[in-house]
Amino acid sequence: MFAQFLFISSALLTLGGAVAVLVTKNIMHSCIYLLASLIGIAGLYATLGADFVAVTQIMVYVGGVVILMLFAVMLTGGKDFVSRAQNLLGLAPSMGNRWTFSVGILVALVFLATNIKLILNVSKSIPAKTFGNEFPSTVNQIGHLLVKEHVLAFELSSVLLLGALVGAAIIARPRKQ
Amino acid sequence: MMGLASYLIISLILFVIGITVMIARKNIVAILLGIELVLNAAALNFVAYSRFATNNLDGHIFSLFIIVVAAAEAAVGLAIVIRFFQIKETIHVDEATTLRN
Amino acid sequence: MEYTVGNIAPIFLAPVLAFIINAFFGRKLPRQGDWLATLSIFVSFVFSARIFSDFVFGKFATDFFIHKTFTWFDLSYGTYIWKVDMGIYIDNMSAIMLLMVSGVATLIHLFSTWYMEHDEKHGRFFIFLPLFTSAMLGLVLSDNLFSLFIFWEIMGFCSYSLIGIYNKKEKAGDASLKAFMTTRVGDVFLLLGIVALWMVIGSVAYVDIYAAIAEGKFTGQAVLGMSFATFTAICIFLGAMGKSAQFPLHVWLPDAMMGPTPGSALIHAATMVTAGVWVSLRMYPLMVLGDITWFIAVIGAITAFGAATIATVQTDIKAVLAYSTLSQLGYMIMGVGVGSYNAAFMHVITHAFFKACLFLSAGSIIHSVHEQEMPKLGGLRKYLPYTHFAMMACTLAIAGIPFFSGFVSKDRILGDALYYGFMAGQNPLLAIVPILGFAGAGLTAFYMFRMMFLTFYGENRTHAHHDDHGHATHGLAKPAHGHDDHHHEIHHEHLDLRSNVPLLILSVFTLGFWFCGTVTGQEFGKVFGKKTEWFKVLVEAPKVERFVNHAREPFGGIDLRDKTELPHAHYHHQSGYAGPNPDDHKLHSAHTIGALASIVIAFSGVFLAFLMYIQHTLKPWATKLPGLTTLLQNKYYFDNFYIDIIIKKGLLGLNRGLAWFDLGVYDRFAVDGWASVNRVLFKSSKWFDNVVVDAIGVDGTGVAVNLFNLVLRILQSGKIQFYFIMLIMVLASYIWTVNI
Amino acid sequence: MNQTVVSYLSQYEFYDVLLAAFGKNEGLLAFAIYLLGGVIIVGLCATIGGLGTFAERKISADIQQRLGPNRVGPYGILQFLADGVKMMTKEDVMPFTADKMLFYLAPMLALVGVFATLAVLPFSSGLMMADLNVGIFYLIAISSLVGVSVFLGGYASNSKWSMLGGMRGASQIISYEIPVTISILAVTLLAGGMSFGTIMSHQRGLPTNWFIFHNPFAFIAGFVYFIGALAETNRAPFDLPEAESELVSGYHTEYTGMRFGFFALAEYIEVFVVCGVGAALFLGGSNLPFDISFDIIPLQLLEVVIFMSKALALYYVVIWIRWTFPRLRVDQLMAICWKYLTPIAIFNLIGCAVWVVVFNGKSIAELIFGH
Repeated sequence: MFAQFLFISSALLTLGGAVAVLVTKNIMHSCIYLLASLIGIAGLYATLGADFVAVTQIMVYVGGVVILMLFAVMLTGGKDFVSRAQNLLGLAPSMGNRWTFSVGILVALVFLATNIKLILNVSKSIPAKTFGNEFPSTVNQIGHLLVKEHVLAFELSSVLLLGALVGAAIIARPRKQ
Repeated sequence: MMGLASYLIISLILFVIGITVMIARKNIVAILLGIELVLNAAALNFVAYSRFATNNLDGHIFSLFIIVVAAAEAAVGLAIVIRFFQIKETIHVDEATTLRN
Repeated sequence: MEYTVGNIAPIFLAPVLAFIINAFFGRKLPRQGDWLATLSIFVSFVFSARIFSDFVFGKFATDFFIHKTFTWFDLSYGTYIWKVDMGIYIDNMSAIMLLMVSGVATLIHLFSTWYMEHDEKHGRFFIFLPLFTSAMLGLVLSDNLFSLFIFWEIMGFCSYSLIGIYNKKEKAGDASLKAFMTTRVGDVFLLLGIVALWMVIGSVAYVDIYAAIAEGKFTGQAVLGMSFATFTAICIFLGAMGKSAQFPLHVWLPDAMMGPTPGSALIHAATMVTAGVWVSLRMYPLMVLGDITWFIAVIGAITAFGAATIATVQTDIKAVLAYSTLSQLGYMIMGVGVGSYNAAFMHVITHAFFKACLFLSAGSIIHSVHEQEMPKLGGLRKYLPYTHFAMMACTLAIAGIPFFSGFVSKDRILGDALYYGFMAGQNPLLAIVPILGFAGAGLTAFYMFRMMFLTFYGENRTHAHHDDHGHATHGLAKPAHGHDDHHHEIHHEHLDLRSNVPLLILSVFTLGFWFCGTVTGQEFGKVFGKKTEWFKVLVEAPKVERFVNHAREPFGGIDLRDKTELPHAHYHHQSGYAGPNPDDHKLHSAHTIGALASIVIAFSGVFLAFLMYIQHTLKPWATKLPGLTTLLQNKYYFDNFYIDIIIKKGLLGLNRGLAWFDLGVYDRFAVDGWASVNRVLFKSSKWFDNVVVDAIGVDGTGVAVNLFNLVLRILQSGKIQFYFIMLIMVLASYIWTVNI
Repeated sequence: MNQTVVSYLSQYEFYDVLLAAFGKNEGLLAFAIYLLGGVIIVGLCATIGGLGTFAERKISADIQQRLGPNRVGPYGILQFLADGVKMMTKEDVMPFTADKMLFYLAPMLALVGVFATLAVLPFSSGLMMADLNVGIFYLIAISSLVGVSVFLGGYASNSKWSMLGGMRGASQIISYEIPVTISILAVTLLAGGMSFGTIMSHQRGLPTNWFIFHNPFAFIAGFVYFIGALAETNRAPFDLPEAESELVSGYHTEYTGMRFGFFALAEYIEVFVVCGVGAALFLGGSNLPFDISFDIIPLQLLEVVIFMSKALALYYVVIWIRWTFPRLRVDQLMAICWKYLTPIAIFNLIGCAVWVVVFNGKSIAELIFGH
């Protein structure tokens, strides 16, 4: 009962946050709704028994990415920019208008349709397993996997992070004229 | 109720919403928000498959790497956004068409 | 220790490095880099000394040699072989020559740092001096005629630059051009000879040429009615004539004194002119095979005598030295011709020392007195004691006074010439060779002592002339004080170590026993024993047979030959006259007679000069024979002949004919006719261009591109969201079409 | 499986009685126990936070040779209650141009972030709400909500002071998370696990078994953690986000009434939490200095007292530091974090790893006394 409660509340938080990200007109609010959605996903991880992944999700996204997003919004002013560039559908405000939403939803529906076809096949082919209450600790196993089987990816990701660190610092540095 | 299909559907809806955000918004930061949604949908799929389809934790590893890549992507992407804003004084995506400066 | 690139190449590369640094950064260096040039030559000297000590002091057998090669470029494919090797070839002769060149050049550089110190061309002079030296060292190190030719040409260029270094003076420019063009005549023949050798042998390395001679590859091939060996030998010898200034290509050398005196010293003593003798010695087996030794001997004898006669009437101190160089080079070439291989090479070495010393002394005089006309000098013995000492030692050496080096080497040549002319059973007409040789030796003694007496003895005449004699050899500005102070100026010799030490060091090597170990240089009067006859033991004509199966080794390889094996015993005469037979008893008597005769002749020459210029009991013969004097002062009218007859009448007329052909025939018919043909072609092609290419091709393409552009402009909008929509659509359609 | 308060209580007989009272519905009973525990802990901690303000004022008065609050109650001990009542009764003012939603949300997020950390705080070996596998990691992660709330509070007020304070706070909290996390990783390495239970069980016994005395690197790591924790909770000398001499009151300049109270409360509770974590990680936590073979509820209460005393001692140090050291500049703050604390923390982590490998995980005391 507790697990189901957690699952339903997390799913609602996730999807509700995502929909709010989609529909709200304020970029700042969008970021906060994204935060809600990401915490919901962490909850979903928890229902899947992925405790380490769930906490990492909170750690990285809440502690890092979302604050970074908020910073970016604030450093760019958060205004509603209107492009002067040529556009087939007229001037588009930065948070979108009827036309952009129509195109987006149309494309999304096409993709949704194709993927539903996929999911139907998948859920038929994979037998439903019983959902036990057993949640073995994943920390040790993930630790072993990271330094044994996936050590190359682990090292590569550290190189990637270093590159992103240096690259971001270099790109965002104000250049002398 | 809490089977594989429900997770897949949640992730699919999240993915589709992410795509819609990426297409409908013209604000680059908002597009980055959509990208985060899409990446999280994919990571959720990995963990769900790892729970329901296999006995090992490789899916967890994959979603961890997705989180790492998403963090790196957010850092570099937002650095680019800020630099772009310094030059063009806008973050409208339609202005970013020249591939230079 | 094995010989590798690392301990041979610095001999050549150190001066090259100095040249490069001085050429690009010389102006920024302190003292414009002269210390760098001197140091680099000294480095060469140190490395050369090591090689010399290994070769001479018995580490190797007397016929051992180092030969290392690398492939310079390789254009061969299949069976067609076209490969050029470069390499290093060092034998006893090279080792001695390297030490001489680098040692003398070091001293000349040292002297130059003093001599050129306040000169405006100081920096430029020290750019070319190390390059000149390095080219000579490279030439000596070369293992083939091709790289020899490269260094040969570098030396030609450097001599051009050094002679004409005072480029503001017209005479200097003319002299440099003359030197360059005259040696060029010889160089053409040398290149011709090299190419001819290449055609026959397929290689120009010395060892391959020797092997080809031994294998008889030259037999039966004829060019222009003479055998192939004769043809190539003559070509190479003509090149040597140009470089070593032999009659009739000698005209450039006397004018080469227009450069700074140390540069003249380097050209005359150590480097350039000895290159011709060097290549003659290296190609000696070919000369013998081609049977042109008589020609060489005659050319050398004529040069030796003719130059000596001209030198007797010259008044410029440097001109006397220049003609004496010509004369001595004639002796060397004569030595090659009469088969006196060893003595000819010894004369190269001894001459290098005393001639360098003479030129440096002359430079010292000129730098101190600012005067080089001998009638305006005199009595300098008091003022320049060190210079007087050095110059007197060298004069004794060049005059062939016993116990001095010139006596040793020259009298061996003369003895061999005597044998060659009268006793070897040659053509009787060749008796002219020893006659001219001995006459030239007497004249040498005469004119050298004339120079000494006029310069250092008698009363001082320098302050008697207040006319503007200028600073003929100096590019430097006049000193701050006037001409009246000249006799004050020479009261004190410059006690600069850099000017006097090289002179004194060089004058030490004018003693004969350094080279022969005997007092007289002949078989009698031997005091130091056989062992010190190192020169005679080490230097001998190449024995071609031992090169037949010689396997060359690459750089970095280790020489596996037995270095202490005894030399091959015998040397077969090919044909022609290949030197005196050492067992011939006539040879000994010839040498004895020659030595005694030359002593008598030399002393009589000295005595004549003494009577004429010290005692004044004899009037200088110049006043008695005005016609002969005029002839000699005009240098036998050679310059006039070349300029008036050959260049003005022959070459200019030919040029006029060629110009007429160019304008009248080639220009009118070929160029203009082709142009009118082109006009017709142009008109038709214009029509084609306008109608077909432009209208249909270019404009049509433009229209087509415009059409495509309309489509592409929509697709390539640069809007990333549009691309993303396309991506999603393609992905969706892919998923939809693939049945999972 | 992890230990929770429910699984701890289930070993006693009265649990069955309670189970019967809830109609054999284990889930409902667990929910009730969690609810009760939560209410107790939140209430306790809120009280501690309130007492924190009182302690702060008293100790500062002591340091500055003043009397401090002394009117309400004995020694003025009820001053915090009076302050609370005052705050609750004040008018809730919101700036006209503020972002309404975010303005309301920010103090809530702060409280949520802080209270969520209490779930894993190990008050005793049995009476902790949940002993997660990833306990300490969870604590670090969830407390970063406070950073978001600081930032949002600064942004939503639409005031330049608040904005500057919020940006300073967010960057400071993000930056100092790194040395704190790495120094905690060193402890994790020594303990071999991230749950508080594992960590505490390794420090059982005399103070020589505490991790801060385990090896020199852990000793340094303890100090790095403490400095970083000070900065993460915006305490002096790192209180730049609310620097009253520069920014009036930083990110909560525009907040009044109970919303300001929420921020203040969250801050004081967070200070208590980081002190508690420091006590648990480095100072042996709630372990008794002697081994006991039996387990009874009063003993657990003794453990709670030990834990509290350690945490509150650290709390005293925090307040002491606040009234001793002057405030840093922004560049000094970042320089300390990135140039000193982070390299030192990484060095400590490597040092601990090498220590574990070389000495087989033994502490200095074990090496000397040879257990």
